[in-house]
Amino acid sequence: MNPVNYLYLAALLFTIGAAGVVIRRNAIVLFMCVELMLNACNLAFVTFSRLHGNLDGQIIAFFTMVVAAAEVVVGLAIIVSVFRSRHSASVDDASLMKL
Amino acid sequence: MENLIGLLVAAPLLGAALLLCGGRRLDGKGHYIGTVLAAASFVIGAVLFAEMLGRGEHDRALHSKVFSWIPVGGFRADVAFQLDQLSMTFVLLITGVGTLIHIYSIGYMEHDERRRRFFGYLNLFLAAMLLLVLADNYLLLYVGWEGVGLASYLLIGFWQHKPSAATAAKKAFIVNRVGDVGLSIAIMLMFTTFGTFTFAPVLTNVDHASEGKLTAIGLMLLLAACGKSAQVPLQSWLGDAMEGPTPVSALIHAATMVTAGVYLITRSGAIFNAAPDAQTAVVTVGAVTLLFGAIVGCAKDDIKKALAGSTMSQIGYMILAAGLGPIGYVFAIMHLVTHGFFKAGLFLGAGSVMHAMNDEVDMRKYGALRKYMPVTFVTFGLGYLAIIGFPGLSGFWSKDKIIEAAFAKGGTEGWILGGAALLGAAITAYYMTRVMLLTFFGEKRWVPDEAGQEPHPHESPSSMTIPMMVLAVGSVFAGGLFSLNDSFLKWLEPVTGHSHGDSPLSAAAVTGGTMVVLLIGVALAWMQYGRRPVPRTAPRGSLLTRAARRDLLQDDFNHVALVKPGQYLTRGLVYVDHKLVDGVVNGTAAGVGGLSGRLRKLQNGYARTYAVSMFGGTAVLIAATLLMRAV
Amino acid sequence: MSGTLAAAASTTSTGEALQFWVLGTVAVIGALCTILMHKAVHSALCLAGTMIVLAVFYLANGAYFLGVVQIVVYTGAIMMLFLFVVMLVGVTAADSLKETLKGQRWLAALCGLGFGILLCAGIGNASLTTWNGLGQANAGGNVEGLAALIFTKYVFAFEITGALLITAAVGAMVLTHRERTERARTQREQSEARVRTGRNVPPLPAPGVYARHNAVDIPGLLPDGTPSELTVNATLRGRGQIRDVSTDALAELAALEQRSQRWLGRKARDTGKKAEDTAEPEHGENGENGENGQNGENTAGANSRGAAK
Amino acid sequence: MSFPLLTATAVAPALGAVVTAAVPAAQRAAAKWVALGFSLLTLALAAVVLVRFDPGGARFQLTESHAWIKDFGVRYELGVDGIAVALIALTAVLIPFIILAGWHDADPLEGARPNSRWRPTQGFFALILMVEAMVVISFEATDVFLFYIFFEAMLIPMYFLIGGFGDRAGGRSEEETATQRSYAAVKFLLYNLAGGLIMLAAVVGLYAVTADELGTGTFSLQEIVQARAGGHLDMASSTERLLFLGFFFAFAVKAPLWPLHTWLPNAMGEATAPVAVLITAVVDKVGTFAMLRFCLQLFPEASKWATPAIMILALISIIYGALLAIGQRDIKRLIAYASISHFGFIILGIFAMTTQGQGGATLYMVNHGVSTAALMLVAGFLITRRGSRLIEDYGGVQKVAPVLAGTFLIGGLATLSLPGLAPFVSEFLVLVGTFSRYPAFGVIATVGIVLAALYVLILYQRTMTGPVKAEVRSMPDLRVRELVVVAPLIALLIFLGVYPKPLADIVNPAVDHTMSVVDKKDPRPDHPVTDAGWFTYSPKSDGASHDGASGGAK
Repeated sequence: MNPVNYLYLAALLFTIGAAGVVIRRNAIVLFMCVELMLNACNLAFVTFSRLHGNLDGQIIAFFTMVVAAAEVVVGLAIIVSVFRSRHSASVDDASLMKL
Repeated sequence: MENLIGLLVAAPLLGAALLLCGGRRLDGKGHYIGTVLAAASFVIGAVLFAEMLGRGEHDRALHSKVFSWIPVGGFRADVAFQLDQLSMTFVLLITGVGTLIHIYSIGYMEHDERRRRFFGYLNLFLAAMLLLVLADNYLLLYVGWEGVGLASYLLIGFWQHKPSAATAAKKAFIVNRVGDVGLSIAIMLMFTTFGTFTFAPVLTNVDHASEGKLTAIGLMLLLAACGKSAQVPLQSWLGDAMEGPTPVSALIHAATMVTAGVYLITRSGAIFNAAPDAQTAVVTVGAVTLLFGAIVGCAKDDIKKALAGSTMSQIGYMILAAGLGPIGYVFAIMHLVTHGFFKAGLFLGAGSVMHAMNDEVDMRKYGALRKYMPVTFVTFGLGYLAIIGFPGLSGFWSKDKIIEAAFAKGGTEGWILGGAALLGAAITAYYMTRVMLLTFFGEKRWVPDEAGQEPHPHESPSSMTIPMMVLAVGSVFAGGLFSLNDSFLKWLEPVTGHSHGDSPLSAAAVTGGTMVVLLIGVALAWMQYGRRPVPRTAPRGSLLTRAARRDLLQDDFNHVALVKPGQYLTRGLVYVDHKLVDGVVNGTAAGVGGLSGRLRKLQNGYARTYAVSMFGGTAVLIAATLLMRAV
Repeated sequence: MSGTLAAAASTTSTGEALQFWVLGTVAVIGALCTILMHKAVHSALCLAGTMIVLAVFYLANGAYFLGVVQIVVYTGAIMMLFLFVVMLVGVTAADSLKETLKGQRWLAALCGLGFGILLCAGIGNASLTTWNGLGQANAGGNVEGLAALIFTKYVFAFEITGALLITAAVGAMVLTHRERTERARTQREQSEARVRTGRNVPPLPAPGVYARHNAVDIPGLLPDGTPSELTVNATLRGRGQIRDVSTDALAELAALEQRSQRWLGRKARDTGKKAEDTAEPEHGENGENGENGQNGENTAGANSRGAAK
Repeated sequence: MSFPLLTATAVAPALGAVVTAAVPAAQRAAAKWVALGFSLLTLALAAVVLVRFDPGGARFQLTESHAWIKDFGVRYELGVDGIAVALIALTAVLIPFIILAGWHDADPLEGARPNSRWRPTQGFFALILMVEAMVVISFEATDVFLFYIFFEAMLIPMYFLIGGFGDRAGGRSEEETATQRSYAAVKFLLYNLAGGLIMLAAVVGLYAVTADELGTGTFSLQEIVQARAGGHLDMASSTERLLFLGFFFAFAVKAPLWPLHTWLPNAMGEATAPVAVLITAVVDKVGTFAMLRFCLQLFPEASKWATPAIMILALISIIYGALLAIGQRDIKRLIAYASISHFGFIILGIFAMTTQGQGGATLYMVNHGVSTAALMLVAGFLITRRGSRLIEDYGGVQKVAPVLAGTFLIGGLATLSLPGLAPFVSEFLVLVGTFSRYPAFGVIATVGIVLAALYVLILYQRTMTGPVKAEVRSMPDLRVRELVVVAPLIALLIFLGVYPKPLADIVNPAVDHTMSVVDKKDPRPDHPVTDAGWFTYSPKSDGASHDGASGGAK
């Protein structure tokens, strides 16, 4: 089997994650989907580092993880505070951006 | 000597500046300043005249270049004066009559609180008129040309509180402007033809130019002359111009300004000589106008309007003469001068009469004034005899010559023109007699004015009568003096040139004819107005009469043909500008606004919608990159 | 560690291939479940599964360190964080998959499809043929290699991520910290307040006790046999996870009778009717249960359906 | 490196703007005096420029040149030719009068509570000075990009002047006035921005072309002109035409050419009279000036190509503007349409491509500035007295305020270009210049003279003459301040009408140079009657007095 399949898998997961971001309303699930996308990217990175035979890809993936962790922490904190203030975790309820 | 020429213009100009900027502190003595400066100008003119007579008749022309005015590329306009016999004639006429009328106005305008301003305007007019006749190039002449137009505008509208006066002033200026277009186009044509528009080089090099060009120039000059000299078809303003104070009518609209057209044509004689078609046009205009004015003069009951009609007609004579070419130039100018005397006299007389009849102008409400104001009667009467061409008086000499010259044109054209001139003479006799009879003879037909006070006519103060006497003297003897062994002819010939046409009739025959028609005219008038009493209100009269009362429908024609369409055009354009030109812009703006209003709906505020658009956008980007790679 | 050798090769061993196809399927299913599950908890669990699979793939690709980190940090820490938040937030209307925005589904599907296809197309026409594996890169050990890179080439990025993490931690605290404005009410004050209001002056009643399982989610029965809502935790009430056992006894009795009837060989008809008659006055859901009984479902099924309500 | 005179001339008003704006809110009067002082300082500097400028000398004088944005070859290049000097002088002369005339325009309304932060008076005069600075520097700039920047930046202060300090004498309700005013301001801004953006595209295009042709892109006017003359830089005619159109569009909007004119009546109608003068007499001149300096010299071929169309548009402007002026009921809008007609004359003269035409057009810019200033400012005084802009609200003013009426009449006569007043000289030159190349156009344009007489005299008759209306009976005559504003302008009108030679001598060399760049010669008369070259003919006088101007036909 050609390792490129990992990339296809990554692409697939990424697409699924993106679709989830678009269709789910629960902010938490939405975040999970984002995590899914990030992981898909990580998989791609790792595969690339295998492709190129150096570890930079893995480093990038590593950084991605770190950033993802930070993002999750802050994001979840935001969700919690939003939930506190308006007792809802639905992203549609926060639709104040319309003119 | 040359420097004196500048002074000629400077003196009245200074007066105008002083009086108009001087403010109220000059109210007391303003009129004296004005009169003195006008007189000074006349004195200078006289001195120059004497000096000119001292020189041989072919080097009499003086030229003085004051400074270079507009030098741009090949376009050279100088402020330079040229004083030859022709200009000198005008200078003397203008300053002389002008001074007299200044004196007259001192009395006439005594009760007007804006007298200072009036004299300022008069001085301004003198300056402009002198500039007109002294200019050595057409552009400077143009300055004077419009300057007199401005002065006439200011003076016609002097009593601005009267809407009629303001309108008449505006009308005069606008109609003159139409003529000025002709003058300016003529100047442009000269510039493109000769590269200059200075009299000497242009007029001496006429033969280089093609006849077509010259005809065009001639016609344009004729248009200008029509505007300024109230010739058909631009004559409509003169009648209304009588709204101005009577001295103004006498000076500007009888003696001097309106004759500027004759000066222009005579001055440009060389061009017209080389352009026969233009000359034909000139004589046609002249002939038509002399009849037109005469007919109008017959119908008017307003004494000043009647005189205005006669002015029109007399200037028609001059234009006719000028159009005849070398045969007529001299006589045109000669008639111009004599006319200046007697017509100014007549107007001053009319003014004196109005002064006495507390500003009543309707002749039907005069009558039997001869014993109340003898001086006016005598002077007016002399002027009357002069204008109808009573043998021996000024008018006789000059008009008779013109009629002769008209016949001398030769051929059918000569007969037609001569006939017209003769007929004009007859009508002149008729309407002037009518004026005379209505005003001074018959029984009283006086009516109280609006204030309700009966008019009790009295002789005018001496400041008014003296000028009238002087002018009367002039109108009696000037013609004879000029004709005394053709002195005037000899005087002007070096400038205008002269040639005797071959007249089909002998001079005696013409004179006889003139006498006959003259008698007929007087007799007709006497039968109509002398024998039976004159009704206070004008009878309805024949169709022609009614038309003539309305200036032969000239104004109506203008109104229908020009004014109305113009108003509609402007209104339409205002609408178009607002709706169409502006509407396009505002429409675009509105369209953009609406579109953005619709696009705004996409901003529904749901994060997920934005996410979808981002998602799709990414897809599109990838597609684009792939396509780029593929291509 | 079967991936170790395979990581070097340009084409993988059949073992890895097998592993890929099996676990890849699992991962995709997990992902799909993540976005399709009703309950956030289930989504989180499915996601965790997918992540573990990915961890395995990392290992297979020779990223041992990342594999471990993936399991420890992601599956261990981050997903747990998610679960905590889910617990904290509890259930919301957001959980329903019913779409409210018009056309959102279709757009999403369209975009997703196009996106995926294009992505795959991109990968496809990217000529990825030569795979020089991580053989020498990992020669000194994967972790050492990473460490060398992190502390030399990417040291600044590394430091910055450190700063980022600290910022994030502080930010999280700031965001979630709630300033207590008034003093907390003591127990005495609370009891006094209860007395003042006069509603359930004594402490809240305890949940009902039932032999077979943890009784926290079973309302205690009032003397008239109706369950008391007060006895169950509000969160469970909100989630609708209250277990109603008030009818279980009758259901079992019916089942017992049926069996005895069958054993006695009588016709089940009338007794069944009788059972229904007996059940009639007692409770609304009785008849239903009776039918259940006829369908022969066991009590567990009934219980589970009760729970599902 | 001598004293940077041109920079100083531009910086002085800018500095003045800053200082004026910094005057504390309380000292309103002080701000006015400060502004006046700086405008006079600018006038002095402009006078120095005028003196230091040698008509016979180099094309561009007092030049300054510093690298500015090296990467794009943008240079800070200043230099003046005769045309620029004349227009700078005009600007410097007019601004003090504008400030004086607007002395009370920005005073707080009665009853308006004194607001400590918003300082309208300071802002008003600061903005005026800012406009002056930008106008001056755009007259001086010989670098296309530098010019463009200030050409556009001018809009900002103008926008606030129109929108913020409108005419209070609308004769309408307060809020309607406000809406009208903001409409006018936005219209002004949008029109000019649209033009400016298209020009920006053309500027960039010019840079690209020069970069291609010369290797290093440049914006310097002189470099480009020399390169074209030297044949190093030959644009494809299509490119040149596009660039030309881009430039010309912007200038045609600024100097309103039919059909891009509709912003002017709104702007002039709604702005206060001094600001209206600022618009039409100063700012719009930049447009016509730029046609002469940039359109013709950067793109001579394209200019010749576009000439017929532009001439026709100019003709339409002349007649159309005059006719609409006749149809107006609002004094200020009437003057605005008159200005449109006059700008038609200016553009006609520029593109007639004759010495008389272009010289006349340049003089026309100056004269029109002065004459419109005189007429508009007096009209402004009139309007502030009566509180209405509608013509029919007046009548018989001449009787109660003769001096006001007199000055108004003189301004009007200047507008209808009466001989003896400055505009006549320029208008006649334009007509002659046009006529000598395009007789038909010349004749049609001459009709404009009659129309001008119509609208001026109708205006005068309806407002000043006739029976005195009750509302104007108690109208005071011109005050000292107002006389100080009007009298010098009228004196200037008369002087330039009687003795325009000094101005013409400054302008002529520049015009000749432009003509040589465009490579056009005056058409020779059919039968020149000359002694030495038809263009130096002068009767009975040595040609020495004419050496100021070397004939375009040389």
